[in-house]
Amino acid sequence: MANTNKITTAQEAIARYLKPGTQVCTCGFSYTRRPFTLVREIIRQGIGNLYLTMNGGTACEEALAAAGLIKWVESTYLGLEGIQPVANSFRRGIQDGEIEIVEDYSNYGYASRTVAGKYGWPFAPLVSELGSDILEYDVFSKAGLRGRDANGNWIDPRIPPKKFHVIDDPFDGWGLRPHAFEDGDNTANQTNNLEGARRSTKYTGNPGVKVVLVPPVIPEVALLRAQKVGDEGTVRLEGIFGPDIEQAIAARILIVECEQIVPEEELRAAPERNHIPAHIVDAIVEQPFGGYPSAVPNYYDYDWDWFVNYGRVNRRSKEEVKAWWQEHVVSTTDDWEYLMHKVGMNRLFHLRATPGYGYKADLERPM
Amino acid sequence: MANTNKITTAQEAIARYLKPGTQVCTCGFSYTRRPFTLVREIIRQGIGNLYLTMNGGTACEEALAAAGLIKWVESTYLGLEGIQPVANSFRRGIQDGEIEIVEDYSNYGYASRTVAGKYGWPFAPLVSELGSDILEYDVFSKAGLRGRDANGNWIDPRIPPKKFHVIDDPFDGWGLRPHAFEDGDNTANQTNNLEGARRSTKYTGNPGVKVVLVPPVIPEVALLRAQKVGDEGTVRLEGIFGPDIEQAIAARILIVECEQIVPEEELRAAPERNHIPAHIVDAIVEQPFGGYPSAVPNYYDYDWDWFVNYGRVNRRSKEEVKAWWQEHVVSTTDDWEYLMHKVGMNRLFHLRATPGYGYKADLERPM
Amino acid sequence: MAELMTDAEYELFLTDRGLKPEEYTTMELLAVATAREVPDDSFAFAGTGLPLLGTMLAQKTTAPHCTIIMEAGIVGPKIEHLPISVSDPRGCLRGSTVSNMADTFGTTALRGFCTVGILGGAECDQYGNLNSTVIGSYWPARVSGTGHGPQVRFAGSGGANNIASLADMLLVMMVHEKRRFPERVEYLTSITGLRGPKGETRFDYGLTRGGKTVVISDLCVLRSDPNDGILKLDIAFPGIDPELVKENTGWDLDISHARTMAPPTYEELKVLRTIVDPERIYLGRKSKRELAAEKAG
Amino acid sequence: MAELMTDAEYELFLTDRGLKPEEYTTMELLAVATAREVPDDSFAFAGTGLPLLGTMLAQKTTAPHCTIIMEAGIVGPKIEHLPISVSDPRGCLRGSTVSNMADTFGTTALRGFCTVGILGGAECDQYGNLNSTVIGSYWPARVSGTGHGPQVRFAGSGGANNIASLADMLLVMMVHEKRRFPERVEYLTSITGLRGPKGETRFDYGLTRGGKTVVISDLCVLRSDPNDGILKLDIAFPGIDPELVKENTGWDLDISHARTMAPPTYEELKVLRTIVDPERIYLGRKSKRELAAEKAG
Repeated sequence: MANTNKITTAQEAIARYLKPGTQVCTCGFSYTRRPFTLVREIIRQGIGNLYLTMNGGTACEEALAAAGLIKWVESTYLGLEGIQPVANSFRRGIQDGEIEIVEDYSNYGYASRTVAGKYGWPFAPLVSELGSDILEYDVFSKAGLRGRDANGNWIDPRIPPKKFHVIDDPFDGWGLRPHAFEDGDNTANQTNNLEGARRSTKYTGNPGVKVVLVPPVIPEVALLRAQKVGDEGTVRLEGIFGPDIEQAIAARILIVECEQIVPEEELRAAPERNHIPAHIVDAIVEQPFGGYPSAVPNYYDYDWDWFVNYGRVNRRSKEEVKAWWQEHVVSTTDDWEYLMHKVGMNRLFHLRATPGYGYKADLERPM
Repeated sequence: MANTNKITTAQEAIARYLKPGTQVCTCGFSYTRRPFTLVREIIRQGIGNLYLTMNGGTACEEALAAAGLIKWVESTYLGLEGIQPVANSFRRGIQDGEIEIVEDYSNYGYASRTVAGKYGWPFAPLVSELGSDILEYDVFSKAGLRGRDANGNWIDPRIPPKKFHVIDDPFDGWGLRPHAFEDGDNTANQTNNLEGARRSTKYTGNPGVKVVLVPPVIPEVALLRAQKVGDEGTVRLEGIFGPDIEQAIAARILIVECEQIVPEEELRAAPERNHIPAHIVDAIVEQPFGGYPSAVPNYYDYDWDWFVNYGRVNRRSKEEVKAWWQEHVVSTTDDWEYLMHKVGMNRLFHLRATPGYGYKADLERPM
Repeated sequence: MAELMTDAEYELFLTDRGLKPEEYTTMELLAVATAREVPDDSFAFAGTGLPLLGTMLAQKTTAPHCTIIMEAGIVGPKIEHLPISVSDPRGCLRGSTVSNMADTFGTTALRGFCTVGILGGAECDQYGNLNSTVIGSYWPARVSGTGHGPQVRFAGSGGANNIASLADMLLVMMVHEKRRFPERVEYLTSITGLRGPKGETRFDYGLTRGGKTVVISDLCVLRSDPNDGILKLDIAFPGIDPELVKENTGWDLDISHARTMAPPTYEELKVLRTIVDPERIYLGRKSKRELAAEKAG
Repeated sequence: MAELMTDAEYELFLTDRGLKPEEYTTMELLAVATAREVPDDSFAFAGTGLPLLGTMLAQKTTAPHCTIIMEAGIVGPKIEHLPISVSDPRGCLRGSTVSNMADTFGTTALRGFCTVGILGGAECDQYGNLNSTVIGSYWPARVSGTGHGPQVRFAGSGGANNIASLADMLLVMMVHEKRRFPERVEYLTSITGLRGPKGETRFDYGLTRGGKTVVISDLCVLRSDPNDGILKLDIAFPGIDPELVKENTGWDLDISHARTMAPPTYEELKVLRTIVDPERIYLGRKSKRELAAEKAG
């Protein structure tokens, strides 16, 4: 979109771009740089039946599950990782059927799909998932949601016609490492059974090196948190990128929340350090501390205590967990109110990153 | 390789890793960040019969051609671009047959090959080159250099068994933009004839969306110039990347020349700004100003006068051009001598970049 | 780029350089003709030289929302000094992002942002297809059977093939000579228009977008006919007789609907001269036709 | 990481925390057993928790040239504070590069740098194949025909499938219970060893590397037999009777070649406690077996 008038509020951005059932990609990864301002706004507005897609779902997605807003999910991991690992609302939603569909990928499979999405490719090649049940179960297909209808239109244009497609490498494994240099390859690979793999007849019925082609991820809307965004939309990320550069660029609509909107000139002084060009961004929301309780490298750490506490909250009944989110988020009018009154300035400032570390080096982490 | 003892000289690095006939990838792009210290050292050592591979050959490659050191070349462009565009030594070498083989790709085709090389993929998908003669002429194949010999070994393990392989997209163009979102795609594409392309029967004989699979680029040795390299090998580039991150990582051996070797800690303070991990690098050569006469962003500009002058030199006879390189490079013992005595400190310092620009803002550029 | 100078300053600028406000060189004319074809809001893939001159002029006149893309990986730069290479650090200045070629053609063009591409070529055929690779047998010495390579080797595709493949609309800059406008190019580096014995289009070969071609030569503007894909004379440059164009074209050029170009305006020339190429790196050059005329004369 | 403290300082450290130099918890034992399996010069793909504890311990003892890879895109960090997530900024500290997951599995692993992977799982079968996805029918409600989803939904593959696919050698961390060691996993999230009715190996399914599996449970170390691919008891932990291991395993476990583990050394425990996890984030936890025993008792 043209590089003007993208600056808005979370309320307006969510109301404008999300409808019940929208396919939403929540960016960031695990405990880092999650778009919590936008996710909390979805919960406030109660936009439901969402089709979530992301490379690893953690606290953002657990929150949406607890609020009962997810219908379909396409992911690789649904949990809370290190501190209290079980995403109970998610697990319960899947088990009791409130979440209708879970389509499973591996992290690499999904990451390959985002690479294809970024580059505009029809697919990306994957040398993984072979032999596993990830390639055996295809939920969208069983649900009749893949492919074309009687009129030749996509049944659901958001869903690729196939989960994957295996071919025999037309280059016969020539490109794989270790590679057949005349005097060997100096990679760290200590094993090589390419010859064995060349004889494989699975999937294609013919002997050959198997390559799994995976379709791109093309989300309707992606929600991204960044440290700084230029006033025309140029995005620069600090710390690990997660899947964000790829999936944000692949999306049709990209909403970016950030610690600070800065003049484009600041970021454009070193364009090689920017990650998403301005024209890809549709809406910019400034909300300092809005990534809380996740970590935003160089700004603030994750709130260990929040996660420990939430690991207790989410063992309660469905209604109690939902009530907790109502009380903590839905009762607030916006994220400033949430951050100031439900979290508190003291706690937020306490989490600020230690210079030279990117996180709070002396954060206490009791269980 | 282990992160120790990589620091060496251009003499030692070239002598150790290049033999007559080695496949060499010259990194950098056009007028920017070319590995001239290493290329001049190849010319000094006179290592010939080289198999050059790169995404666009300009002054480095013209120099090697003028010195008569190139036998095969795999590239996308062979010229000198803006100032005096014809790479005469290259052109003459191809025309008179001294350069035996030129295998042509497009920039995007080659770039896709480097992406595959970086990711370790067996191939990358390309939606380009279709309909052109780039897909019609395959020189390595006509020369009998592709595929396997009677014993089942690669005839030349550096050459992929096929130049390309076209398949019908198993996802039927689902991933291409503009994409069939329910209410349209907001890309800048104003044309869309995906339906026409779906009916194409070229290459595969079947109607379908054509995708050109291209094999990776896996050079035996890559030569890269960087601004700064950590003492264990971590590489950070400034300014445009060119094809370097991909092809440098894809190579078996990577030699990096740089303006300055710095303590790893300096670069590791912001690892997301680094581009090549230490373990990929085999040799590090420090040579300030060694990218001359190309531009090294934030350090110095290209030497316009060198290119204007060379545009006159290379119109002379083959022997005269070769003699010019002898006099300017081969007569020097190393690049310090070349830079100090053939170029001169005044000229080098005159080219230093203007802060805030990355190049010399007031460089005079008379024809 | 610098602020536009006052008319009084411009007068001095012209006097210093021996230029006149109402006279223009061939290079200036070509830059103006190119600029007029660049749509506003476009993502313009511009090579260095005339393509970039034209695009920068358009951005400063009729296409202020045009985003410049340079194929080495540059998106949306705010250029102050004319780049002479697609990787010139001048082209990166205050870009939104700069990265690499896989991004230019993938993340930008294939992902959906490639409205116009601007290319040159050694040969251009009646369908706008381009040869920038070779004349006189393609095969290099190892396989040519002659012991030598082609008669003339040009630079090769570079990104030309890809820009031609992916752009909605293509502008082609050419020197207008009969040998450069053959019915068929000798080597098809970049497919743009129709082609082939059965009238196959680019879509028949699997390309999914584009097909509109405009050729800007040093004599005229040719435009592809949407019906048969053949380039027809649309606009003759001031003082150029359509018959001259026809004589210098290798196919039977339709000149029946030719218009005459409105000369470059005062404003266009002023922007071009004072902001786009004040060093006259390209504007000061003579066209190949002029050089040939000098040599002959 | 911090410098190693003196023995006198270590004594104080232990006293402060109520620890003894010669006693160790199950978590400490497991971290030591894991560390002993990490080769030097390896590129180790370590998840958070015990895998990372073990890898960091190895790096500080027997595998000083081990490069830690964390799947969110981290290469070669110099960690000072134990990360609790694969994207924890603590894991990025002084990395050589940090980028993204496509790079972890592509640019690092597939490109040729993945010697050892360290994973956990809900189920591990006799071939070392892992289930970390689901128990009790896979299908979710929309297609299950029952109106509800699976009996127990776990987190899913994450990067486990990919690490198992690409690593030369795989270390698997398990709680040793019969239900967790079935003959066949219910859902095959990560293929590691042999499989299938015709004895197909991972290579028969197209994987090109790997195949060596070591399972570290809270009772012992199992190792895959290169001949039949089946996990056999290699090392029982101090005080663990091989028969107990067999009883807690869902297949007919070969315990005939069992050795006994040498207990953690003073030095291993010192490094683990004072440098790797001084906060005792993981070392202070009880193992699932211990928690279950507490609950039962």
